[in-house]
Amino acid sequence: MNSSLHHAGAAPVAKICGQPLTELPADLYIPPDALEVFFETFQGPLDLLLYLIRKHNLDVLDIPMAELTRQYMAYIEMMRANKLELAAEYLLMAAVLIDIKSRMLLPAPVTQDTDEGDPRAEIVRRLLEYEQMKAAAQRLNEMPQAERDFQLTNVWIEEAVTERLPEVHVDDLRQAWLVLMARFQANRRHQITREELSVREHMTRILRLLQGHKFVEFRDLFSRAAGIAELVVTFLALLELLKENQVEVSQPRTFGMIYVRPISYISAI
Amino acid sequence: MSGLSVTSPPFSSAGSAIPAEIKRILEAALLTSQEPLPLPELSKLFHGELNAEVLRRLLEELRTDWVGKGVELVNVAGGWRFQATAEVQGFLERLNPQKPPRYSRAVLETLAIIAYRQPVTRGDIEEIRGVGVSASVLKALESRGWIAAVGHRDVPGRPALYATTVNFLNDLNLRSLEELPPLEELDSVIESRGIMELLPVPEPMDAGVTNTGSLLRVSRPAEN
Amino acid sequence: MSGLSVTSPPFSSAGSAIPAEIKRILEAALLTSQEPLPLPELSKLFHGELNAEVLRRLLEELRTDWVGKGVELVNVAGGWRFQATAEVQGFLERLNPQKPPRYSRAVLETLAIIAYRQPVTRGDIEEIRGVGVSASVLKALESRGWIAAVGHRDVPGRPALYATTVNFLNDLNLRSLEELPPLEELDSVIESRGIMELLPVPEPMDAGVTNTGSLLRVSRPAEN
Repeated sequence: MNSSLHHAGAAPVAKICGQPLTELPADLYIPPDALEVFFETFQGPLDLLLYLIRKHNLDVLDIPMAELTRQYMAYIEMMRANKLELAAEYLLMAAVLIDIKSRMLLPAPVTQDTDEGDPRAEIVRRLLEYEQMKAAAQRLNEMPQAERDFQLTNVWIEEAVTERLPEVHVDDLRQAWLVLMARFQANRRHQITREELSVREHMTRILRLLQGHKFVEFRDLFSRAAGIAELVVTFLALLELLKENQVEVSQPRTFGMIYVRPISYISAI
Repeated sequence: MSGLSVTSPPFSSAGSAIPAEIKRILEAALLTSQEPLPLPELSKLFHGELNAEVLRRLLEELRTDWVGKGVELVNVAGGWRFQATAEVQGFLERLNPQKPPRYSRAVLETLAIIAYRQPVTRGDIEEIRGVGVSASVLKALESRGWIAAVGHRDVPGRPALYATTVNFLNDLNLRSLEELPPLEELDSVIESRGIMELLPVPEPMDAGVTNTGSLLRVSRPAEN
Repeated sequence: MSGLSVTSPPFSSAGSAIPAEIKRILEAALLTSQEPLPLPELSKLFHGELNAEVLRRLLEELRTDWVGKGVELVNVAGGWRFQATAEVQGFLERLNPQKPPRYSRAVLETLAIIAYRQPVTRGDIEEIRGVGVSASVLKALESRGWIAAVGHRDVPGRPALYATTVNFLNDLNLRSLEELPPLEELDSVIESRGIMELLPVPEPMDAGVTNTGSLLRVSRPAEN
């Protein structure tokens, strides 16, 4: 510890910046305009401290606090002298430095192990961690980045060359039907009769079977694999078609073949 | 000339540039560009040291190189660009399934009527819907292969009778029409709540919103 | 189902799919995609009928096919993608001479802290940097899609916890955070760097001169 500490040691925090500035940093002859620019290059007090440590070739693991504090305060004072606005962090750091410095002036605690009691430990840790992140930031920035350092492929793709067809789910049909029923009933006060769907289905099947034929043999309308229920439904469908005048059924001879003819075919002739 | 030295051998002098190298650069530029690149733009890649003639020939070669791939080099109004071929298009669309369009309510209702009441004539459909059915509605369903005329009703005018097709069943994942939601259930849904509730508001003719809304209503258990 | 019928022969059944066809489709998908495509996504191209094993093998083949071209197939955190090689970068930059904006040191340091210490709050970042972190810094990284709030720390004020995204890894050509350059050991941090390199004087330091320098180094092929 040298003599320059002598008056600073007892300086209350409030007086930090009133601390006499013994010398301007010799290397820092910068016109005031440039000073601000220069100062802005620092990301904060930690950054400034790292700069000072390096510039004065100080050992970060054994920081001469008096020297560092003096350097730091010189910059702060310069900023103030030039009426440049100073972020609060800088003032706070000044307080921290002076606090450390003053604690180092106190006689070492008699009983404690020396290392852990070093008042600089925390600031050193922070400086190192920040330096580590600075280095990491720089290396991240050096890594190739998409768009900046390499381009991604971007081949044109024609939108919707193939027309996309609407999809319909049975629920859509159910819903549509529901709405229809509701509307129908509201409008007509007329009951839509419930009907076995399967009869309708078989009516369609029979009509389709008949399509393009002059006639179809009655028994060909019934699938051989069909169960009784289906046979009945098919028969009902046939009766329904007869009733609706869709088909004509004939049996030229008693107990002979029965023919089913589509009316549409007949009348189309 | 100095600019060319950014990368190594091929362009140390323009004369000695190897066509394969040029093509490689053209290819990379065209594959990465957001826009079609016209010749003057492409020539910037080589600081204008290649004339249009040479460039065009190399582009043609490149086009040939890519024949048979899923991506092709084409010359459109704005210049040259790579684009996916029509052939792979169908596959690529599987990656970004845009929301499929929806049928209008007219189409859905018509389809429902045909599905549940088949075979029906257009007149039947109109009667149930209470409004006219435009030819385009039936056309849409026919060209989709979901309905077909299966005969004619023997009344004046001999109107076509429509029914659903096997295709319809396949596309809706049904094995038979009997797998459609049964009507009884629907009736009970209607009875269990006010009819008015089910009636959609005036109708924004596209299927979407009202359906979704009322679909939700349907799926709510009928407690009262 | 109907989807398969979009295009014709090769995939009528999965078994009969020809590897060359699959590769052609993979290639087209990867060349047209804006984002890296992970295996599950790629398998959608074939309706999931190809297992990951097969896909991976074909992708490796495809990667080999492209070796020596101006565009390469790479595998990053988000999946597979094509990108221009560093070698052609110098040429491609001639088409777009404006340099993309560079990030300030504040942004880069914030990014580094989030990348290496995630998840962190804004307070954590400020503590390490020793200065306040403006909202615009976080905004810049968020809008680039490199960081995202992933939760809240359970302390008064419930500050957001930030972490890097898959997008960040993709854009840096990484497959996982483990591929980030390792942090320098704390005690070697300062000694390992020359003093001169670290002197910021007296240029407007915003993005950092050293950084610009290193960018050039990256894109220029190592000739010596």
